[in-house]
Amino acid sequence: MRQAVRHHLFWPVVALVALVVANTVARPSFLAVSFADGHLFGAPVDILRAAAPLLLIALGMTLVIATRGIDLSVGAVVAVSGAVALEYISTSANPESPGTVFAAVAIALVLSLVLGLWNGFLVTVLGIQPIIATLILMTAGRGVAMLITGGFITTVNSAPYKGLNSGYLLGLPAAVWISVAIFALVAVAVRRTALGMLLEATGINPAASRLAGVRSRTITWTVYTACGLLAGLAGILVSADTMAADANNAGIFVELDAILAVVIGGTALSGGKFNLSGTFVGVLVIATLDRTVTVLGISPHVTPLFMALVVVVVTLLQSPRVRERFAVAALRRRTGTATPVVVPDDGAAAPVPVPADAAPSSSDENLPDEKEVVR
Amino acid sequence: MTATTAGTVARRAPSFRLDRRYLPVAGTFVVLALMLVIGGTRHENFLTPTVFSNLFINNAHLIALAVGMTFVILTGGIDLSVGSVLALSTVIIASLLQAGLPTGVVLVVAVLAGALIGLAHGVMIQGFGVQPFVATLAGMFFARGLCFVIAPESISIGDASFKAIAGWDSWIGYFRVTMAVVIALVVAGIAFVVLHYTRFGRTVYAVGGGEQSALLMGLPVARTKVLVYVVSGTCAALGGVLFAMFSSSGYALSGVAMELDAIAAVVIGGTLLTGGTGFVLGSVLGVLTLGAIQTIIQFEGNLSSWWTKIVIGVLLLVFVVLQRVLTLRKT
Amino acid sequence: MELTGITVEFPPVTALAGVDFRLFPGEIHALMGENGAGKSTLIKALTGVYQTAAGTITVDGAEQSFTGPGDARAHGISTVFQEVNLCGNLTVAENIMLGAAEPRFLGALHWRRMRKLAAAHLERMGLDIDPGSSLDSHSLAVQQLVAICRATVGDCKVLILDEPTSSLDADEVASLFAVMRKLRDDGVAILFVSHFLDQVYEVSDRMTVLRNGGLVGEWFTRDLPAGELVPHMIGRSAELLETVERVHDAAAPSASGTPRLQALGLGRKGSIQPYDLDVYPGEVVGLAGLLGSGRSELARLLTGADRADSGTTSVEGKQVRLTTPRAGLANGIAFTSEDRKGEGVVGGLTVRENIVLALQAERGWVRPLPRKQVDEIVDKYIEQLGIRPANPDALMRNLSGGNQQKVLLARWLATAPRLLVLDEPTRGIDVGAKAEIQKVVADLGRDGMSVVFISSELEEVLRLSHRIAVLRDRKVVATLDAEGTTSDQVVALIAGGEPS
Amino acid sequence: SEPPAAEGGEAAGGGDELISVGFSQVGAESGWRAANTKSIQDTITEENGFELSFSDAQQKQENQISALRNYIAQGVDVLAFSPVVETGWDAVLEEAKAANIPVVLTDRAVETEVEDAYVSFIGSDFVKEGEMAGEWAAEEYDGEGYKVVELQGTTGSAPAIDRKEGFASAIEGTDLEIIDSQTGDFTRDGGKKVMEGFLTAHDDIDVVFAHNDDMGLGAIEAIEAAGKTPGEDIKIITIDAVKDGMQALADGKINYIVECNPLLGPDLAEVIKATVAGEPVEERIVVKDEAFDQEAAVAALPDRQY
Ligand SMILES: Nc1ncnc2c1ncn2[C@@H]1O[C@H](COP(=O)(O)OP(=O)(O)OP(=O)(O)O)[C@@H](O)[C@H]1O
Ligand SMILES: Nc1ncnc2c1ncn2[C@@H]1O[C@H](COP(=O)(O)OP(=O)(O)OP(=O)(O)O)[C@@H](O)[C@H]1O
Ligand SMILES: [Mg+2]
Ligand SMILES: [Mg+2]
Repeated sequence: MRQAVRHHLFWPVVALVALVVANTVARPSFLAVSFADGHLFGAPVDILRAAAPLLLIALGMTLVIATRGIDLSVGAVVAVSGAVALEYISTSANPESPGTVFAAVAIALVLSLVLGLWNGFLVTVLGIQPIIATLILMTAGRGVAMLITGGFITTVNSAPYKGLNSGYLLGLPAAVWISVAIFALVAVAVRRTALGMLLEATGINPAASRLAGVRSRTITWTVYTACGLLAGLAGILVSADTMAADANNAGIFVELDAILAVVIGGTALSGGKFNLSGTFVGVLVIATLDRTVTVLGISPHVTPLFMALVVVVVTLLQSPRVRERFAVAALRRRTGTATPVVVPDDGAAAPVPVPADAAPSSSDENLPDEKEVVR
Repeated sequence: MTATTAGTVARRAPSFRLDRRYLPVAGTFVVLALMLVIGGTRHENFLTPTVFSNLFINNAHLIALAVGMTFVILTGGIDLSVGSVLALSTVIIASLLQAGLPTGVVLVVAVLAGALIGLAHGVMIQGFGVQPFVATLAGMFFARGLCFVIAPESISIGDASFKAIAGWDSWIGYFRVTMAVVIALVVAGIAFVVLHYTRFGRTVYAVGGGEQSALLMGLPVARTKVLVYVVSGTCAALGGVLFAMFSSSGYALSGVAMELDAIAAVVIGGTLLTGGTGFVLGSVLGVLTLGAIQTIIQFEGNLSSWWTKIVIGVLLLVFVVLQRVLTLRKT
Repeated sequence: MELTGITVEFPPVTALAGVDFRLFPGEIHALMGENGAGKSTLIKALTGVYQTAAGTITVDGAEQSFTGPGDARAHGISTVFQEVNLCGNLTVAENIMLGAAEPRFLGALHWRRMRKLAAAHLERMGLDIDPGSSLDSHSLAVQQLVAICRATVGDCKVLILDEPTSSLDADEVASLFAVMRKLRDDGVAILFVSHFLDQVYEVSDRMTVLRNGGLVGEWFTRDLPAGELVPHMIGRSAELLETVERVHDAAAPSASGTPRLQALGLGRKGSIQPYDLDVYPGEVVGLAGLLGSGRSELARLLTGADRADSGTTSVEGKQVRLTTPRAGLANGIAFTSEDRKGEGVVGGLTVRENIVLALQAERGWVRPLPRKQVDEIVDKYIEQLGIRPANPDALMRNLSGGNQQKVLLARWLATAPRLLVLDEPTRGIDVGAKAEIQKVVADLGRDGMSVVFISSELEEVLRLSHRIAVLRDRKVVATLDAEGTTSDQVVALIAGGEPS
Repeated sequence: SEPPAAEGGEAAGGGDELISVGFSQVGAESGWRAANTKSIQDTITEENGFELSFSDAQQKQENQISALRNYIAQGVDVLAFSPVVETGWDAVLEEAKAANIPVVLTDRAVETEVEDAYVSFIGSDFVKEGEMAGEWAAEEYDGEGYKVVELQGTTGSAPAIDRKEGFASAIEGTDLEIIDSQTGDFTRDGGKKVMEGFLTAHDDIDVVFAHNDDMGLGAIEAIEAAGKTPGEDIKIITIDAVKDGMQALADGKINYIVECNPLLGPDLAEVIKATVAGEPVEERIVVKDEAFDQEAAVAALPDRQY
């Protein structure tokens, strides 16, 4: 039990379970998943699909945060990527052809990659603080997206493109497959290679890492690029969801959600050690929370209050202090109140003379008598 | 004059150089001045006292926000709630005035509410080790939610004494100052004194320089960290007062994303987000910079909505890069 | 002051187990023990940084439990902790005065008086630096002196110094001791930690020895010769120490043929004047000089940690451009910085990861070291260097200072460099480990690795090096053969005499 | 108080041929707004005798006030703006009045104590729009016991408040019942997510009332994903009548749309010209909002511009 409480996933999972329970109480069929014409239907599937883009973004964000950075521009990249892809499809001769869709996706991804490169350039080469460096793209990027769509919402009809999000494979929507597969891929790439460790080293102590020969700059740059690319992919999923590129609203405030997911997952914003499985759970918590608001029928006026409450409770439970208290309580229960005193076993040849006398009672004595110290 | 004197002067020269710590602020100042001059060459009515006064009048509330944010960022924290707290403050003021409470009481209540939210942040961050980003994000949701609960619709302020205070203005030469500007500048002045001439202020810097070190130096780290959030909350609420004066109304949706402006202003003003270095007057310059960018865009007058965003981004970029180049050169 | 039965736990580690300790007014009391024995922990427990699991602290007969260093200080207990714990972004004056007795005028800080007071305090320590300058702009040694200066300000009944001398050279140590003696004569109780036995014997009146978190005993310094002290500390006999004496009595490698590394006119404006330096295979070159004489700068240019703006470097006769540490590593040059905390330790990673970091960085991220190989390397160095706790999964930041240094050394040894540049590698290391490290350095030389060795301890430099480069005022003033050179000769050079 | 000296030459508007207009737009938050901006930028042109200074306030009142102040400083002939909020314009309107610059409002009204603060307000009546939607619903569905869910616009925004109010008042007394109401932030994505939630929470939804087309289009996606048929299993009523919405209406996925006309440019041009010429103008110009059912949509679709 104590082990479980100490595990970094414990509280995020508890939060997730609590939300699911609350939903199930309000709506007993919440967890029910039905199967019809090869599709799974039900709230859990909806939640997973809605979580897919956030999962990708939070994944990139985790890596960026590990280097002590932050990327505020992900929402703008989502908008740009969706805008480019849909604009390309809508102006192409044949929106329904897979070739067109492939080209659209490729263009969008390349563009997001470039945007990620740009962020990385500002942060690593020019040495601009990440929050400001990415704030630039956060502002300008949405302008670019609007420039592409002319300020209107671009809509298209293209079955293959729609399939990227809502196509079904083995009963689950494509978006879920794509995001989970990429998540797993990146997680493996980071954890099964040395990248994760070098990333953490860079985030914890850049100066020391540099001296140890770590290519901190390249790594940081790569991470921003990856974050841009992942956000771009998320943008494709988002635009394929509604088949509309809304330059103004696509991915708005998603950076906050992503950061929140990362933090709920137990990764510190101060960089260093990161925790991809935690991010995964964090994303599910946020997606479920979004759904909970509607299922519980919370009035829009108090929705923000509710969100605040949940965030406070989850983060308080996760806070080191509270965890410690839980752990100590568990320890007490196991061992009784007295903390064991370990007597060191010193196998030294020399006897161990511990002063036997009490300390001199008066403190104005300058030095203790020789007697008091047993040789 | 002999060669010796020349030699002495030459060797002395480096000591006239600006202290490294002031470089970012100086950089901001130079680039801001440049920007204004360039704006002035492009538009006739740009470099006028009116425009300059408006820069302050329109951004007084942001100055208050940025001042509070400076304290937080100097300790290495961040406060995302300021925009929402500003809105909450305007809503409290407008609704209480509507209910007929005296102006003095209302203002005190509004500012206290901000301070309390700040205190809650401080306790969460210091007492429970919650990360500032998250604690204040929760505070942001909370304050915004409270706004909607109190009054989802905008309420205009009709109270005579409040309007009298808000409407007070005076001319210093050709420059107009309003009450809000006076308050904002006084707040900035007080912040300057507090940061540089009190133990609390120096502890703020010390905590930013290294929390562990400050703790081992025996400085009251915990108290300071809680207090900076109280300061920020209070300043945000004061910003709300100024915004209520500026707009004579309270509205739940005001100040959306204003925290980003405040953070940007602080960072542009030369404060490092990692804490420990920066000046509150730099933050004021940062606010003026953002205001100047807005003004330039408004004077351009033919930018479509998207070009506006792009140009803001580009100007921000130019600014940050220039500042960076200026500071790199001299170090 | 008296401590009884102090126990400190960092589950699962018990850092201190029921330690008793007494400190009397007007004495200088040395706290001795190996790296990781629990000295710093005892100090932190006593000043309220760590919570004690058991035990009592009595000050002037009254039981106390401090909430933190600030509280302790208010009760007259000032402390200088092991790692320099000051705020680099503040001025020297602030670092000295803040929180203690900062002068005020109408409630506001009185900056001018603060500077003046700070300058007076600095002068007492024999320091001539501008109190208005920011602490960052000074070398580590100066920072350490400032930290000590801070501790002596104000009403202080107990002064605790955790390895204050680790980065000081002989002169500064002497003036520090003078200050300490004066304070003792004024009735201040001083607790002093150092791994330099001769310093301990020079200045302390009494000593307490810790081992493995437990108390070994308490003695009058004059009653316990070094030969007996060391076994108490390390639980082994002192034979080890002797093996290091003149380790390279084997013939010095011939200084002919192609130098492994040759620097010609290497320099950087504002940091060090152009210098020439050759290092031959198997050779240990020591750098001697005063604080701020530019030893660290020389080393940094040599390895690519800093970029030189003049001169050339050749490795094995081939000219190379060392612009980054990575380039240095690629040419088989490794560098450990003197700034352990800032440029060495990656605190949030484990010991294992810290050890393999450089090796892994060299291989690139795509090819992770096989787990088995990692474990082999890690086990080997934990064993060889005696890293405590011997747990590869321990977090680096929780290791004691000396053990962190050993881990860093392991990091570089693991890359099997051809030239190892060590800037103050023995700082803060206990006698046993120091001997171990010196032995490693000597062995490395014998195995053909070249070493550039910087230490503030002249004896050490003389003992280990084949050749010695002497620096003064950021200039290499002489290069000597160690054979037949006496420390007096070197001191004369350092101080500004002509080479004999 | 007063400035120490009168400011140089008063902007002598009459000298030029062109009428200089300073227009401050709310932002670019939706396709509707884009159409609105385009309409204004396409009519207030030099060919038509205007010189337009346009700025986008990015949904921030402070930006808008600052823009208006700068236009006053520039000495434009006429000020026009779509206010972000209803309140808080007294000071700047006062300043405009002091500078003798007439003000025209578009799209949204203001609440002010300044007398004769503006010459005219051109725009739709949001309450009326809500009412029209409600009336149609009442007429079609009264007596069926239908359950309605509402997709609100951004919490606290004027159109969201007014449309909600209008709709609620119109269905009062019928057996239509609003069983749930949540904000979808005027976006497709928001509409879809909230509708998914509604579908999880309620089995018996008959009608969706969305405060704009985009949320309605999002709801369609959600309904389809849940295996139901929008327009039949669940009826949809929206407001705005942008092209995509009209298309969906024509396709039978939406049942009824109340128009909210963004093409305010021509009206604005007229009002400005009249004001400058000193002719009287109407204080409130309500743009004609139509409403469409499926047939009307099919007819109107071919020449829908936005
Ligand atoms: N915060 C901590 N968490 C876990 N373990 C710790 C922590 N601080 C110290 N320790 C452990 O306690 C033991 C004692 O460390 P301490 O720093 O007191 O040693 P020391 O005697 O000062 O050694 P050195 O001479 O190297 O400075 C070490 O084994 C160390 O790993
Ligand atoms: N008198 C001085 N005033 C200001 N800074 C000094 C002074 N002397 C040295 N320094 C600082 O110390 C550094 C040079 O010392 P460096 O570290 O190279 O010396 P070192 O010989 O390695 O001594 P150590 O490592 O023992 O401190 C420079 O970075 C310089 O900023
Ligand atoms: Mg220690
Ligand atoms: Mg050095």
